[in-house]
Amino acid sequence: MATPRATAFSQSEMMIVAAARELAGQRVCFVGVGLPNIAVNLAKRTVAPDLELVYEAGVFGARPARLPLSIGDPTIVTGATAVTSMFELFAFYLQGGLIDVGFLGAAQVDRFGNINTTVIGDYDAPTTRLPGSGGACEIAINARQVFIIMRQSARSFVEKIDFRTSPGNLGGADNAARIRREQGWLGRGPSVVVTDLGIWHFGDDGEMRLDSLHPGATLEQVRETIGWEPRIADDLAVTPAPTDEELRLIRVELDPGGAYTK
Amino acid sequence: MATPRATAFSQSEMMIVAAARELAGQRVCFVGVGLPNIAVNLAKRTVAPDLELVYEAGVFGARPARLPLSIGDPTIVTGATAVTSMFELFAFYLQGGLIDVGFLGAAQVDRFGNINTTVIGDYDAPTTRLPGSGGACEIAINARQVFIIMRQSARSFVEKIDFRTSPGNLGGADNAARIRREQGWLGRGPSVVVTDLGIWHFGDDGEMRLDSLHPGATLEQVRETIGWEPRIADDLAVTPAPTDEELRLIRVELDPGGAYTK
Amino acid sequence: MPDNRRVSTSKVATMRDAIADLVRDGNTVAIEGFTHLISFAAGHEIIRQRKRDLTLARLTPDLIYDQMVAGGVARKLIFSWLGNPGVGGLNAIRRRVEAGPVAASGEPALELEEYSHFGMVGRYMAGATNLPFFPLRSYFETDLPRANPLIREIESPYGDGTVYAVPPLKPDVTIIHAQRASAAGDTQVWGLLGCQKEAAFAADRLIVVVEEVVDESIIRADPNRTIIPGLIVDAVVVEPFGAHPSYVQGSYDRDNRFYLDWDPISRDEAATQAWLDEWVYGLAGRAEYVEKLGVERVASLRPGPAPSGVVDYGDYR
Amino acid sequence: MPDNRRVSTSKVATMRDAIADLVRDGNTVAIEGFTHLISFAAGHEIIRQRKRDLTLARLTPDLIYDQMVAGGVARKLIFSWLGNPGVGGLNAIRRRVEAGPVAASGEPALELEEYSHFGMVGRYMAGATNLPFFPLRSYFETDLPRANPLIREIESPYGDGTVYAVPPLKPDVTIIHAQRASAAGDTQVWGLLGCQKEAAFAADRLIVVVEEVVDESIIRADPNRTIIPGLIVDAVVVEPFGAHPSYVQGSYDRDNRFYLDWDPISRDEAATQAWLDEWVYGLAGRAEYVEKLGVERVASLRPGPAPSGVVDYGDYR
Repeated sequence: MATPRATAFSQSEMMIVAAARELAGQRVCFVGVGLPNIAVNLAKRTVAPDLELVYEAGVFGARPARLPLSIGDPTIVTGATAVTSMFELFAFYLQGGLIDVGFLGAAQVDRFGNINTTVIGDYDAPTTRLPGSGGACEIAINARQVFIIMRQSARSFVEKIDFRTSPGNLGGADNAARIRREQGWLGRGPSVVVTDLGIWHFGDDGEMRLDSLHPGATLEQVRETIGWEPRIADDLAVTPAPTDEELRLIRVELDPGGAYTK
Repeated sequence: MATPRATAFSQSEMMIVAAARELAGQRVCFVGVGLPNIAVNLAKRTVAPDLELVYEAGVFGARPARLPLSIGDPTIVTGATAVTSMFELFAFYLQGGLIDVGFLGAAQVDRFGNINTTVIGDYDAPTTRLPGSGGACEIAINARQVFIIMRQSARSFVEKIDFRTSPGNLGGADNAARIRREQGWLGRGPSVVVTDLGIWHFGDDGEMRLDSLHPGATLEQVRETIGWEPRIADDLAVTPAPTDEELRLIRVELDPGGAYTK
Repeated sequence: MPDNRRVSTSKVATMRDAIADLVRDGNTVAIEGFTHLISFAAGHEIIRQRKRDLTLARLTPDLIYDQMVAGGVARKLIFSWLGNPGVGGLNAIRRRVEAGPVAASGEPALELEEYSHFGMVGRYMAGATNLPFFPLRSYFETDLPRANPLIREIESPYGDGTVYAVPPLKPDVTIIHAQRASAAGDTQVWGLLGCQKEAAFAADRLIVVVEEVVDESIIRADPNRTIIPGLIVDAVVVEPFGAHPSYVQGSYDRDNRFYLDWDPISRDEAATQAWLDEWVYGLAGRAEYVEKLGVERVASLRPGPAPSGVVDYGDYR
Repeated sequence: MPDNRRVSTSKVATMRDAIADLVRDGNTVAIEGFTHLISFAAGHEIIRQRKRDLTLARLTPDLIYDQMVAGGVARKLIFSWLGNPGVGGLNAIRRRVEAGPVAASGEPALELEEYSHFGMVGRYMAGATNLPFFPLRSYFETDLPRANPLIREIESPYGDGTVYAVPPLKPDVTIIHAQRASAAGDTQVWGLLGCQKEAAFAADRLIVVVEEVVDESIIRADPNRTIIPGLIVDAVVVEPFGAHPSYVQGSYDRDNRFYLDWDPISRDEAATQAWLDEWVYGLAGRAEYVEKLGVERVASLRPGPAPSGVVDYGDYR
């Protein structure tokens, strides 16, 4: 009996599949558009059928008839369970502690999962002006845990971020846990970083550790795309490749145009 | 040509008519049920056709098909312009400064228009437990001005109220104006007290002054039903009796059962 | 993208089970609804199950808390306006308050913690949004902060003076009545909204009592009408006419006769207990209550139709 | 009780008159709407009338503020997220920010005052409700309070720690787009609500732009759908398709092609100004804009029907 040949897949598809699998057992997810949206919807069809989707724009229980093009696409409203004002969404759902997982992307991240989406360079005279916080800073503080999805590069995985927009594990786990407790945060901070090369979890000291390398990626690539000497798990795994069913769901149902997954 | 004989009327009818006339020129009124409700609706049909009615329960632009039996009667909802949550009603409309006139009743009032609706006797062991503030304390502070409607009696018009639920002119006008300014109140406090015997306005020193005596009422009655030596205007007027049209509106349209006006 | 169906277990329960499972002796319970949608059915079941030592929170305790206090379930009230609206006082409660430290009946006096309406709403708001306080421009120059030391001053960090704060209120159980919900608990209300949403999100456990359970597709056809997501609902109880003698917009009118009748009944302790025997302890639940009320009285409270009209959400695919 | 008709003067005005009368040089202006119901028509009229020195407030400046900044109307932005959603950056704004104190064009750099989404919503909330600050659990351990000293700490009066506060934002003018309003300005919206209500109540003056003016009876048939009362509205402008290229739930879809097209246009200053000449200065108003867009493109954005269903408010008399 011949072993079936694995279907070819892109790095983006691997990222999405890896992020979706991390959602196993989660209940309520704060959804952004793009990769997180596809990952969340893939998880709902595979490892987390009970996942409830909360969109920042004020939608709960969306049932989009097409892939939403923006975070406020009308297709997430029609047929949803509830629509609320942004005040209520942020106050009752997010700050009120109902969100289990929030997704964040970043222009810069450091080893402790602290995130910059505000400026590259000096705040008052930036080299690059980035979008700013949006809801990211309150997601980082109030969502029970945070998943980070972003591609690795020496510009983005940096020793020191230029501006802290959203707090991660601050200067390390002990310090972060104490500060969160003292300030009454609901969030426990970042739990996973899914990149195009692998899956990082946060160790007891609050620093990210590469636990799994995606098929085809190398440790050399990992080191080239990161600004500090990365911690690698002793029992480094290889991420199982996307299954045919996962790829079918992405390609046929979730992103038939390949807008996010090429 | 014979002078037409005036139609007989009750003290309650006179109170309602006097209160309605005071609303001339006003724009937005916070409505309670009972006498204020009838007064406001009479004003809208006579001296203040542009009056906008805001009900504490969360209704703006009510068009009741019958006399509402309670502040939350379903008839004030059907056909209204807007329904809001109580948070929005109190926060956006009242605290936000949109209310020109709020009506208050009272178990006790003092010469400066300070009001008690909480307890008679000691707070911790009251002789009579009254309803409490409800929205009264915030109406007194945030409505641009306050109209008080209540019957006079020695038990209710007292030298010293047992509990200050809603602030009036505090210890006098100068003091009250300074405190309101310093604390940033939107309200200028009480402007009129309409009773079954007459109409009181507040003088420059913040004390109520009898400016008009209702037809049939005497100064002796006024003094018997008040706990301090009342101030009487030099040019004390006699309140013009209700017109036939005012009485018709009350009896035929606003309170055909005579529930509030007997 | 094809159907994205949520796998949701039904939360539909009987009133008996919902109260037995979710309301525990000593709990803080909020049955909310400002004049509209007051769950008398839940209040009666709490009396019937002889719950004890409850702290009852509600802006306007109304007849339902007067009955519950008469039934001996409460040790404390948190409120802003204590009365029978349009009629007078709440007599069972007043007997437990005016008697001083120990009531004539031997029961301890009811503890009172009082605010203004906006103060109570602010407390639920702080509870629902995980804030340590809610600021408001009430209470200036009144005796209320002296009567209730939980009402405190707070200074603006912008140097422009002081306002007042109230602390969060997080009921152990909130109970609301609504026109309709799906079996998963997605709940829609129209007419007066009171502070049900705030009280619901503030609660640890939430019971939604409805006139009818509807198919999820009816909820999803008008998502702006949803005030509470099934996510925070622990039980959906179907109890038609469960808000009587208060009312449900579009379904039935307030039964004003009962509000008037309650005044003389409640002035007399024996008459009050006899009423509880007849209408609460003596009945298995709301269905028997409605039957006892009689078809004529129920029919007399039905309004004529006043349809909302339809809006179009648009089908985007 | 018979009819209780309100005597209300119509507030219907042309966009030209509304902007000319209500928006003044130096004003703080908020055109709100989170992805949905963005009044591009009002933004274009502000450019066309060459208003100057405006402070523009908005959670997500989006393409409309990029165009307004390119048109030279703004000296400052108050915002929480600066981008072309799903596409990239806002290039005209970035040119005025990244150039340092004085932009290459000779224009002064755009002043930025930034918050998070909830911080902006809290600012409108404080403005709408006359609070000196709004408290929230954001900003802990971030650089935002250092970048913006108006974000301040505030201690709970209950001894349980510190949260952050934002100050009230009270725009001189707020402009919102809605599905419908009466001539008196009573405004109904469905779909995403953003923070339009808060921004509207916070404003000194309010312009409501609608797809259609409807008879008061349609508003009154469904009062829970009303988000803004005519009481606070200064002008009602009827401007069908006035939110294009953003969208109106049930009326038209977001024109994503334009969001993509704007990226290369806005990267080039000359192309940007040419676009403004062609689509803003060169047109008298929105009707000409829609005509220029063409019937085919407009038709391609219309969704199929998805009716809300009807609820019954009940006729109580």
